[in-house]
Amino acid sequence: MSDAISKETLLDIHRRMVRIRHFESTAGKLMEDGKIPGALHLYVGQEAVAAGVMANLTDEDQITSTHRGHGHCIAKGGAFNEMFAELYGKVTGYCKGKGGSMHISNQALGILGANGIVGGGPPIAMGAAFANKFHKNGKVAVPFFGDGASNEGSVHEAANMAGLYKLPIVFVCENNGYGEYTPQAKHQAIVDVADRAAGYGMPGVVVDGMDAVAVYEAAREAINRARAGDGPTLLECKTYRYYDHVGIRGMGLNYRTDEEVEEWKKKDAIDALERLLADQQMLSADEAKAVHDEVLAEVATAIKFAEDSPLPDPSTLLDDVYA
Amino acid sequence: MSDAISKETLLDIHRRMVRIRHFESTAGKLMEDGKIPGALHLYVGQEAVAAGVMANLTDEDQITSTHRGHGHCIAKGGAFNEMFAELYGKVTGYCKGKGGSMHISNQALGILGANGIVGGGPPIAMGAAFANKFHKNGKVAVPFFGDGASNEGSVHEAANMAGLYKLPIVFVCENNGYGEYTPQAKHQAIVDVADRAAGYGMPGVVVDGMDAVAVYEAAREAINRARAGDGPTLLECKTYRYYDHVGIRGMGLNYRTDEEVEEWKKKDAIDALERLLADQQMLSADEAKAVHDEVLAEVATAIKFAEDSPLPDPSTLLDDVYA
Amino acid sequence: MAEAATKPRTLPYVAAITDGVRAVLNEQPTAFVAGEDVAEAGSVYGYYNGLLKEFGPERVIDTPISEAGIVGLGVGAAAAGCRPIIDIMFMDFLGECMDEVANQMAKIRFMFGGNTSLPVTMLTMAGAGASLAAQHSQSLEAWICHLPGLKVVMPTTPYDAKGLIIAAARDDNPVIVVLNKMSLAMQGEVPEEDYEIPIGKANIVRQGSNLTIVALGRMMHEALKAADQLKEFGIDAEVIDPRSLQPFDTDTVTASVRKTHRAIVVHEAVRFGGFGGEIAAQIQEQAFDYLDAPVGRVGAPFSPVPFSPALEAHYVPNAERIVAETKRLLGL
Amino acid sequence: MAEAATKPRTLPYVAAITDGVRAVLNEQPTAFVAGEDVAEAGSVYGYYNGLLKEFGPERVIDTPISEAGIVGLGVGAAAAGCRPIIDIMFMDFLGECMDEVANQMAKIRFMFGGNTSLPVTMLTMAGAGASLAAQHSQSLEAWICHLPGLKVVMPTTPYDAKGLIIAAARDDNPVIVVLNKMSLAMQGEVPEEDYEIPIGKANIVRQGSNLTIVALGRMMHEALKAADQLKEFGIDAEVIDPRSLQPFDTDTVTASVRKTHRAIVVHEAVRFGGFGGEIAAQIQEQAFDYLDAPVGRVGAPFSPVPFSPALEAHYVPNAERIVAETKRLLGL
Ligand SMILES: Cc1ncc(C[n+]2csc(CCOP(=O)(O)OP(=O)(O)O)c2C)c(N)n1
Ligand SMILES: Cc1ncc(C[n+]2csc(CCOP(=O)(O)OP(=O)(O)O)c2C)c(N)n1
Ligand SMILES: [Mg+2]
Ligand SMILES: [Mg+2]
Repeated sequence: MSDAISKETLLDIHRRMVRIRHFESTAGKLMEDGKIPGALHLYVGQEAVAAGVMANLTDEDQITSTHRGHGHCIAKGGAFNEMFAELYGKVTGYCKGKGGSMHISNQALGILGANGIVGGGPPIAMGAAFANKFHKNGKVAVPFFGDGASNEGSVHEAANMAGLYKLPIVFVCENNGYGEYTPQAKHQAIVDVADRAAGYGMPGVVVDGMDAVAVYEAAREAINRARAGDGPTLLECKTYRYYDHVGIRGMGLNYRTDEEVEEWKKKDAIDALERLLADQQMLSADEAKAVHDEVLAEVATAIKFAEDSPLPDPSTLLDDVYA
Repeated sequence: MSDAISKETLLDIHRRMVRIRHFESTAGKLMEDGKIPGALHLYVGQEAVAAGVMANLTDEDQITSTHRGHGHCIAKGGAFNEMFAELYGKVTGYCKGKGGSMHISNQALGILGANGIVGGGPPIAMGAAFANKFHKNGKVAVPFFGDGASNEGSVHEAANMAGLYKLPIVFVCENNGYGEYTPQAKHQAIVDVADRAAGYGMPGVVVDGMDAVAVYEAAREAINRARAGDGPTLLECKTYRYYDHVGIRGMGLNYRTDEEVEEWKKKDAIDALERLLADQQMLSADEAKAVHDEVLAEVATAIKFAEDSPLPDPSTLLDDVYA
Repeated sequence: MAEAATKPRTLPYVAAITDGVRAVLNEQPTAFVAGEDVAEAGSVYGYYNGLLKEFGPERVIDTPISEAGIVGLGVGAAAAGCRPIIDIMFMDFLGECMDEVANQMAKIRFMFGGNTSLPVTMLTMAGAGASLAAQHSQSLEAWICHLPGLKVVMPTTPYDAKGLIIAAARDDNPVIVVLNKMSLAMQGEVPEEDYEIPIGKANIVRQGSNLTIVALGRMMHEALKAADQLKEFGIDAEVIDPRSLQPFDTDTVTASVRKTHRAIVVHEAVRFGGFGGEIAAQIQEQAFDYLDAPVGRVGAPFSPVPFSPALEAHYVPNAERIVAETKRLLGL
Repeated sequence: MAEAATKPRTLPYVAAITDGVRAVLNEQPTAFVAGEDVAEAGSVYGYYNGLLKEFGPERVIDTPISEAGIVGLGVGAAAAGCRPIIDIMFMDFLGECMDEVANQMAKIRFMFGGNTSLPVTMLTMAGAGASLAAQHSQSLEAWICHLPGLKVVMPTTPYDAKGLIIAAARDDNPVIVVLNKMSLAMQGEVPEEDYEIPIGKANIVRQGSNLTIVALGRMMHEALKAADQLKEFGIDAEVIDPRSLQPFDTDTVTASVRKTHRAIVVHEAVRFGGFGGEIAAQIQEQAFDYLDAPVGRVGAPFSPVPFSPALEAHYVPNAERIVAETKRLLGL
């Protein structure tokens, strides 16, 4: 925690987190109630990462997201109406219903795609960073990826090229301890994904991903470094997802204990930030509640918007295949 | 250099190196004279790596090789007749002429393929090591790959899985400073590929690849470790190829200086080993010459064998597509 | 070799897969299963459920998310004396491992002059219809049928799933078994004992006299429905399930068309450039003089698989589309 | 847009490629070339020779050996406002980057509801005949023509190479330009100024009256030779070079077959499952009533590309094979 961070920034980070939390828990219920089709990978628990990183980015900076992409989209400024509409497969959604949860994104917000392919984003973000350097436009690209994704060859290739070309990019690994139902210890022989940074000639930084302020500060440093032309960083955020891999209850497998989940919830990033904000007299309990209420109202409005929106017409199927 | 290495072993390593040197320089001339079709990637300069590593392996241990695969094949016990015949595309070749230089290999010698795909071998060697562990047969698998190949995603995935499963495998990176015409500094931001080992939970070792004894010793340690069930090692051998990427003179590009080539030749591994053997009274100049002469005679015989051998009959094309 | 029929039980397709894999693990001491979340989770679709417990962690192995690594594991282990079953969770992820599949697994035996054999079986899940969008719904069999050295099978029923998996695992060549996610709940008879569906032999699932429908994978069931609907137009359709795409049973298909004089080929994959082109081209070549109408093809439109159910329902071929295309072709 | 014809010069195919890329780099300030050994070495086949010097290291970029990374570089840079030309040295290496090609590059625009366009051009080298064996000789266009969202072109002459590269780079969609290594030395007229060969338009390279030969890539030249040989059998062949496989100019091909009543499709790729199946299927569908014989197909046999020249000569299709197949089909 640093007093160099303004109240405004802290409240901004807080709001991003609260927006993610309520969007996601509602979306999860709607999926499990059969109202939203397909599979949703929810971000609840990991909010501090998206919020802490994104608070350092402008709309012009690019990110690539993952299958667990709602949180990134929200933190990057995504509007609930278009997001819920997309999850519902409606024509008013960000992708006109063609993409759905796993592809939710909005180019205007600098989101170069959520990606159903694990490891799909980093090479694309690397390419965007290459373009930024080419254009000398000062923009930074941030690929988010999981601990599981770190074992994909595509991530390796992207990281090596980023290190080689000293690109303005920050690789954010959200290590939530699992790839689907497989714990980290069963998918790699290391504890810190950040240990791989040295192999690409970039710094590797580990940060507590349940601490929004810590994430914000570490990301700020890495992003400033990238923007200044000093090259990439691999920023690993240790975090946890509260829900199952897909949906809330998901498949109900016994791959982790309830105790483990509860332990992590004690470190809840929103609670922690609210305690901090209260301590610093920046946000009273009432004010915090008002934020939650506002967001919940926004969720309700957006669901109505989505439900009232029309489905895409089959005749439009081929419209967006080619420019 | 260690006095723990027997004379027999040292002479064995020496002979392997000499066999590679003469095979390759002759093959290169035959290619440039248009007698051998296709493209040959020659191993001259790097002999200490193949010889030093392979002197620790049995016929039962497996290797995977690369596009620059003749040296590995010879050091693993490959016979000149079948090898030259393969390069000539003759039916008497190891692969009946179907594979050629880039695929030269012999299952009976534990060679699971030379590979025209850069980075193609390590996942296969990892699979073989997995089978060895499955069978508890004490065999070790050794994938050879270049500095350039280390940037392929496939190598990353194979290394991660080997570290995870603690497989009996030794990744041997032959860092000859170039991937084709691109110097290492222009393909990765690191100097030692071995720095990547930490990211896979395995030791990374750098050794002078122009010193056959050093390679032998480092490989012995890594192979013993693997055989004992203590998991993989990444062994990086700093070496150099004297000829061009393809053939001897190759494309005649100016990607490296004549001085650089000459500097490396001063460290020639065969010369160095012969000096050592002479110093230790293990091999006199006359005896060394006899080895070279024997090998040269073997080369001449093999070329005649290859030239006299029949071409494969077109009717046999489909024979080996399916078992 | 014989297709067994005693001790019938009814099982869903998902359990028939398990049963086939179990039979292989029992029969072949060097067989193992490796893939993402195949062990503890029993796969995301549950088709390996219970096998970890039955066979232990040395034979049912969770891997990292590394598709090229997984195929390499299978190829290398097969070259070194095992008979691996590897799992690529969604067929779409062939993209991550096409080198291992196309340049290594398919070609190794040939490149090395026949001195290696590679008894690898790959299971992978194809198909649209579950609102999983563009990267988790594809049918990419056209990529792999074009690769000499591979065999490719597509089980359409629980019975075939078990029998083709056993046949694939007994084969000394790499065989890719393309499963369909929308068929997982389908019930069917599955004998308890082991049996093989011979690879390379098509199945005439419905006899008919004046139209041959060759339908791949799940489309076989849609073809049967279409055949029922077509009766009212005087069409008595024969429905053929090739079961095996590589090798492809040209003879059975050709014989049928020589009898019926009309043919239509159906698959879930994108129509343009799909495997249906190969089949249609073969039919017109082998049975040209017998054809009373052009060979029709039904497949997905030329777009990625859309997410929205409203679009996806329109995207995936079905009985209605088969009927409509038949009517168009035959001028009914 | 017009195909220019002034200021003719004779250039080899290899230099026509350079000329096309040079034109793009001159015309498009955000275009760059990236790939393995494209800069200092000018590519292993020399077709970027001189461009590093002309355009500098910011626009002609050597990459690591990382095919997925290279395609990702192109896709991401295109999404972020550049017009990249990326090079995949051999078409066989599509295996290393099929996810980036198939699941990202081809689908991004669609998945994101049309809010992105991806002006990426990929150049890659196909073709057998150089004793480069199974992993450096393939023609894999069937994989990429089956992918909605991509365009695919195959220049067969120096003139087309320049014009199609310019058209590809001006297109706002991803376009894959499939080059042929055995054509590099072929001479042909190449105007100095810039011109486009329209993507999606086939080229009737030889008029004929009673057989249509549709020949892909280098096979177009073999088809011309075959056409000469066929004259003595009373066959006056029309030869069509589709130039663009996706979109495919069905109309030109169909119109030709309606005139000639016979067709044969030729490609270097393995015949089984090749793109020829799509073309043959389309022809029989569109021109069924006009056909006097089945549509024939010539392609490589069902094996990986062999190394030995003795086998490879037998493997790669040529004029003799086209003639033989035509005679067989037409009963001559
Ligand atoms: C290439 C690829 N392989 C496998 C999958 C299936 N899959 C979806 S999410 C997932 C786990 C990803 O783990 P991680 O990267 O840690 O992200 P997390 O889900 O924990 O956020 C897997 C294996 C996929 N979508 N893409
Ligand atoms: C997947 C793949 N990409 C590119 C190539 C082309 N190529 C052949 S050798 C080579 C350089 C390999 O460099 P390195 O791994 O250092 O091995 P070296 O040639 O130095 O022995 C390249 C790029 C290839 N054969 N396979
Ligand atoms: Mg995770
Ligand atoms: Mg090298």
